Amino acid sequence: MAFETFADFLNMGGHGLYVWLSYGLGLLTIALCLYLPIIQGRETRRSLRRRIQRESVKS
Amino acid sequence: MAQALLTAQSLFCERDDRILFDQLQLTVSEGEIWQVEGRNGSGKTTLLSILCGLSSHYEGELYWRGEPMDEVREQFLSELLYIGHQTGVSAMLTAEENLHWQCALHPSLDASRAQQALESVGLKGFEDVPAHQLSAGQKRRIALAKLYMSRAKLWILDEPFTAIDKIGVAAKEALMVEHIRAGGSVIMTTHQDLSAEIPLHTINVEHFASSQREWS
Amino acid sequence: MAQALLTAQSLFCERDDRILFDQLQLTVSEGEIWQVEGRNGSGKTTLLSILCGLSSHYEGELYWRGEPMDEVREQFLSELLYIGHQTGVSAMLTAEENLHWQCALHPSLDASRAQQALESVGLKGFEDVPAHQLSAGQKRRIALAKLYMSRAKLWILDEPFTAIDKIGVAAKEALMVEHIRAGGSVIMTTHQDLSAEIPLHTINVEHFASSQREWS
Amino acid sequence: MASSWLPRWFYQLASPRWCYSITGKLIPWFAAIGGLLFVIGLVWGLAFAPSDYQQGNSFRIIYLHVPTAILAQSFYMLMAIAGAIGLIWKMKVADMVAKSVAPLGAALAVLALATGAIWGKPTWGSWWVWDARLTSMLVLLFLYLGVMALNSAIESETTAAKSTAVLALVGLVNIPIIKYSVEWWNTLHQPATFKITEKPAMPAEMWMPLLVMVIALYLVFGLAMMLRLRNEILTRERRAGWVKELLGS
Amino acid sequence: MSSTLQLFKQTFRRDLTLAFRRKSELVNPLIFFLIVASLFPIGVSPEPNFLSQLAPGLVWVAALLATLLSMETLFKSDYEDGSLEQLLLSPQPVFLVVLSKVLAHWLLSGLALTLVAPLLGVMLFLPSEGMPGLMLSLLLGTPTLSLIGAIGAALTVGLRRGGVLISLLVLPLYIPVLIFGSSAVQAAVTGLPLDGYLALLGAMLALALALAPIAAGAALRISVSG
Amino acid sequence: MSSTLQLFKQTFRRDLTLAFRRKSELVNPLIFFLIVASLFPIGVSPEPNFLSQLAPGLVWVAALLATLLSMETLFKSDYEDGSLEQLLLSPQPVFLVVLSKVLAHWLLSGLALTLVAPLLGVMLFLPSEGMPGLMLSLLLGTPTLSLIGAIGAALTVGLRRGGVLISLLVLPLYIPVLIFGSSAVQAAVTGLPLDGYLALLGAMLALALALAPIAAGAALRISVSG
Ligand code: HEM
Ligand SMILES: Nc1ncnc2c1ncn2[C@@H]1O[C@H](COP(=O)(O)OP(=O)(O)OP(=O)(O)O)[C@@H](O)[C@H]1O
Ligand SMILES: Nc1ncnc2c1ncn2[C@@H]1O[C@H](COP(=O)(O)OP(=O)(O)OP(=O)(O)O)[C@@H](O)[C@H]1O
Ligand SMILES: [Mg+2]
Ligand SMILES: [Mg+2]
Repeated sequence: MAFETFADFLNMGGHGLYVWLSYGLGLLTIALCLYLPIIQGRETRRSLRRRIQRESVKS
Repeated sequence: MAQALLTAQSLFCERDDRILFDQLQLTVSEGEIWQVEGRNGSGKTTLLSILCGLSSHYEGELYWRGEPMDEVREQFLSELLYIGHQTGVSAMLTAEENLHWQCALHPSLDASRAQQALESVGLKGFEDVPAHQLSAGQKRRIALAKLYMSRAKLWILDEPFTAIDKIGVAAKEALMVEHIRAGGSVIMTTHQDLSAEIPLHTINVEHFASSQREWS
Repeated sequence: MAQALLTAQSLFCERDDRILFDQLQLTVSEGEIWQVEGRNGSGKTTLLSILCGLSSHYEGELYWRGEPMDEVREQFLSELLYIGHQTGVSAMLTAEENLHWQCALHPSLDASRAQQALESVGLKGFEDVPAHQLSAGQKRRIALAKLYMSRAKLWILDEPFTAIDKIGVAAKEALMVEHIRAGGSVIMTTHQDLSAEIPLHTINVEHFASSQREWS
Repeated sequence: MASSWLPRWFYQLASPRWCYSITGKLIPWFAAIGGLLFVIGLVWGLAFAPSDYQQGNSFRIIYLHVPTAILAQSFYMLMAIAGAIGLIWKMKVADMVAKSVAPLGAALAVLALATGAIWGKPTWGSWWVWDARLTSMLVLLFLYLGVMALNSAIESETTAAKSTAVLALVGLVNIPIIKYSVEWWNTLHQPATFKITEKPAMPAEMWMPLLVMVIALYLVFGLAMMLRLRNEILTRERRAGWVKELLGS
Repeated sequence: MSSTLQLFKQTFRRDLTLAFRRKSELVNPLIFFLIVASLFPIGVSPEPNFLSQLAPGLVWVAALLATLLSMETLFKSDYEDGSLEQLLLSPQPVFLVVLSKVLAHWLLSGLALTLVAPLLGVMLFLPSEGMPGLMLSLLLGTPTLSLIGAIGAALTVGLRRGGVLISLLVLPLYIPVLIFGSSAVQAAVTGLPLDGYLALLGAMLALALALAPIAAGAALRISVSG
Repeated sequence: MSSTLQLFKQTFRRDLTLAFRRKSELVNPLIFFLIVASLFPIGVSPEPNFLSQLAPGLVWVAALLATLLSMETLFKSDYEDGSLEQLLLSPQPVFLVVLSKVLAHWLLSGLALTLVAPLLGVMLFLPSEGMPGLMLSLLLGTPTLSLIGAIGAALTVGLRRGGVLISLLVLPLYIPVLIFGSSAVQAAVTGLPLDGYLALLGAMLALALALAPIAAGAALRISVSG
């Protein structure tokens, strides 16, 4: 453990803002990169399913 | 007698030292269909764009309902429907969006009939396809849909049947007859034969081509 | 029996989830004129551009003189003349300049006949006018002049008569008949009736529109 | 079509259906291992790795900065190669891979730039300097943006795929030139102490978490890529029987 | 009257739709702006000191070029597909449509540029005191650029390859905007008051707003009937 | 073989004719080049010292932008009037036509720019020792710009409003040319040897000459068949 206290950990020797900002950004981006395709996938599946139903009704 | 709508007097037009027509007279009255005839390059398109005021390469007088055109231009425009070689259909917009803007431009178009007009020209199911994904004929049909929405008195149509299939042509012909029955009139060009039932007045630009003009 | 030139087997084409045609078969032999029929938007232009290799939106096989198209593409191109909706005429160049470049592109065009071809399409006197100063029909006539210079075996023409006057249409029809007499062949679309004397084979794309296709 | 000397898996990969099912099987593994390594690397790097004698704790940004920079570059390579395969062997799946990779690569480039910029403030005193590495990363981002813009500007999927493949390949040829020119042009870079080429200077406790993070991010972004790829496969193969079967039930 | 308002709204919506349909169109002036600005550190010198001296003028020149480039397409496609003919045959006032098109164009270029300008400022080491001046001057100046550009676009629309001609026509007219705009930023950087420059930019905007749509309308009429 | 040479010559002549028919097209890249360069003294600072520092890079950036702007029209009108279809249906190799078109384009942009560059140098107080370096680097660098630009033009030709997209695609690829070009000028100004830079520019030109026409030809085929 490189830090004595949790406050030290947050403070990062005065560089807390920079470290946490970049990790925050990083986590956010990674989360978006995973989350967006998942909801897009859900949307695609739903619309494709609707289409298939429509077509089976038609024929 | 039917009222004279558009009158052209002693029209003269020259392009590159070639006189296209001179002393051309034309009076279009209510209830008339005029076909402008002539070979390729004889000046039909030129004549139409002069008549509707798009071109200023001419000499002579134009009257709308008997008044000099300059004075009643706004009135004239509000009673005119023009479809040229270039139809004014934006390739990136859908049929519906195209018609909407046209309606905003021309108050004489009845926006509430857009849906029905698209159906009449066989574009049902294609309303929301961008025009550039349509075939040549379908693209033109978007412009022709305006005929079904128009309350304009005078239609000026430059080769409206280009790329239109036979069923489409027949439908447009019927529409024109309906339009003149209601007191409208049409000036058009086409190289195709029109159905024999249409009461047709013709004017051949080539007859006005040779001239012994006095140059002042 | 005349030799088969272009053969298309089980062509399939889909646009925006709409099947334009499926299992389309076509064999064009020497001495035949084929007219592709169909209403606006049925897929005629699409078919022609597939046949001449401009579009890759299809499945199926194409053969030229019995050999797979991929292998003899160069040979095929050197025997092909294609005129599409867009005719390949540069607006800023004169008729002559346009034809010169076309001749350089297509060795099958006989450059020495350019002058005569322009005369035949009625552009004598307009040889050195930039194309954008010509009328719609005259512009198209520049492209059609290539028909008079062509030594190509197969002509593929998409609505060649658009904007052409009646005299012009009759002349082009006569030319086609001459071309097939000499063992050539033609694939074309048009919405106008052709003169009854022309021996015509027809194929209607709409007949191939519905499909029971198995998707792999 | 492709000639027969290529291995069998290559053809299998060419089948969207097979690809869909294999990615379906791989995803849980990528998610589990990637997630685990990511957490380990994150905790290790943020809390346990020793702080740098010169830069103090701001150097902990390295555990995000370097992996994203490396990934941004290798994803471009992946995109260009996939594009080339798609062009040459007309392999649909390769096109789809190329398309799915581009936005992720751009996101990675943005992250590398952003973390670098944030790191620059405490170390160099300014958010941005026109240094070789930075500039070539910026150019890489522009290349990604170009590919994405071109892709979205073309409606037809197949045309878009081919066009972007050509662009990505041209870019690939240029990347070494760009890198070389930029490096040569301006190497005011930070002291070389932190270059991976001089690894020994960095104690193992420092670079081990870095390695873990690199692997973790490969797995996580590989996962994101597969998710995108599967959506792409579904949309493009919507007419295929197997998709209907899959979704119909 | 309400039908003219309707036309204004419809044209505005139509042009935005057209732009949004091509997502690239939407972000391109922006990205061009960024790229041009980043060419300078690469081509000229990466030194922060030098760059911060260059920044006020450079951002403005980049904004000017970005506007100029995107200007060309303002009427081009409308001319080619015949929409302009239809516009000129409308009984409605032409200047209104021009104004509406310029407004849509500005939203997607000038306003967007204004919003990303601080990013450029950072990249070029513009002192942070200069930022408000930069944004305010761009906000007041870019609409003028769009309006003047519209006249150039209208004049050149009928020419087959007028691509670079429009620059030639319009750039000289852009110079006053450039001068006051970059001076405003410089003033902001050095801590001088910048109300004067902003007032001038505002006055030019008012003038352009009053005259440019009418001039562009007339130019369109000439281009089409020629 | 002679018919391919014939095609090369004919295409070259055709493109020159097209350019000469619109005289504006001919002088526009030049005038744009001049205007951009003169915007800087106006927008940034008129001080000779500052400008002479700016000059080497600025001239190169201006050349780059001028090339870029004129690039867009390379295939545009051919696409619109169907000439490209005809080209792709020719049994002759496409890359040859591309090469010929690029050559014609370069004559009227790159070469012309090279010839007026000294004027710019004078306007921006570039020390006269820099002139040979300026001209040589432009002479070797601008053909590369044209060749790379042709790829971008070919990729975007089918798009309805690709106007600014091409910049985005091509500018990143231009950066090495910009760097070596402006460094060569800088070296010439400070009296350092510039053979190295010129050799690098030459190498890039050779690479571009070998690859770009083929890539652009492939891109054209894709754009048209799409
Ligand atoms: C926007 C700013 C920055 C960008 C775009 C950037 C970009 C890069 C790139 C592309 C790499 C190479 C990764 C690889 O391939 O191995 C890298 C590595 C690295 N950067 Fe940055 N960087 C930035 C700022 C910084 C700052 C401010 C520092 C620290 C003071 C820094 C320290 C490092 C270190 C230590 C490495 C790993 C060593 C190496 O691979 O050579 N970077 N960065
Ligand atoms: N670029 C495209 N993208 C998507 N769909 C297209 C595209 N071009 C054409 N289509 C579709 O393909 C169909 C066939 O078009 P095509 O141009 O082949 O018709 P056509 O038979 O030639 O009609 P016309 O008689 O009007 O010329 C049209 O319904 C159109 O919707
Ligand atoms: N912009 C122009 N500049 C100079 N001359 C022109 C221009 N437009 C047309 N012309 C000339 O005017 C003549 C008539 O052209 P117009 O387009 O009116 O013919 P048209 O009768 O409509 O022919 P088509 O049947 O081919 O459509 C042509 O011979 C042409 O040479
Ligand atoms: Mg006409
Ligand atoms: Mg068709």
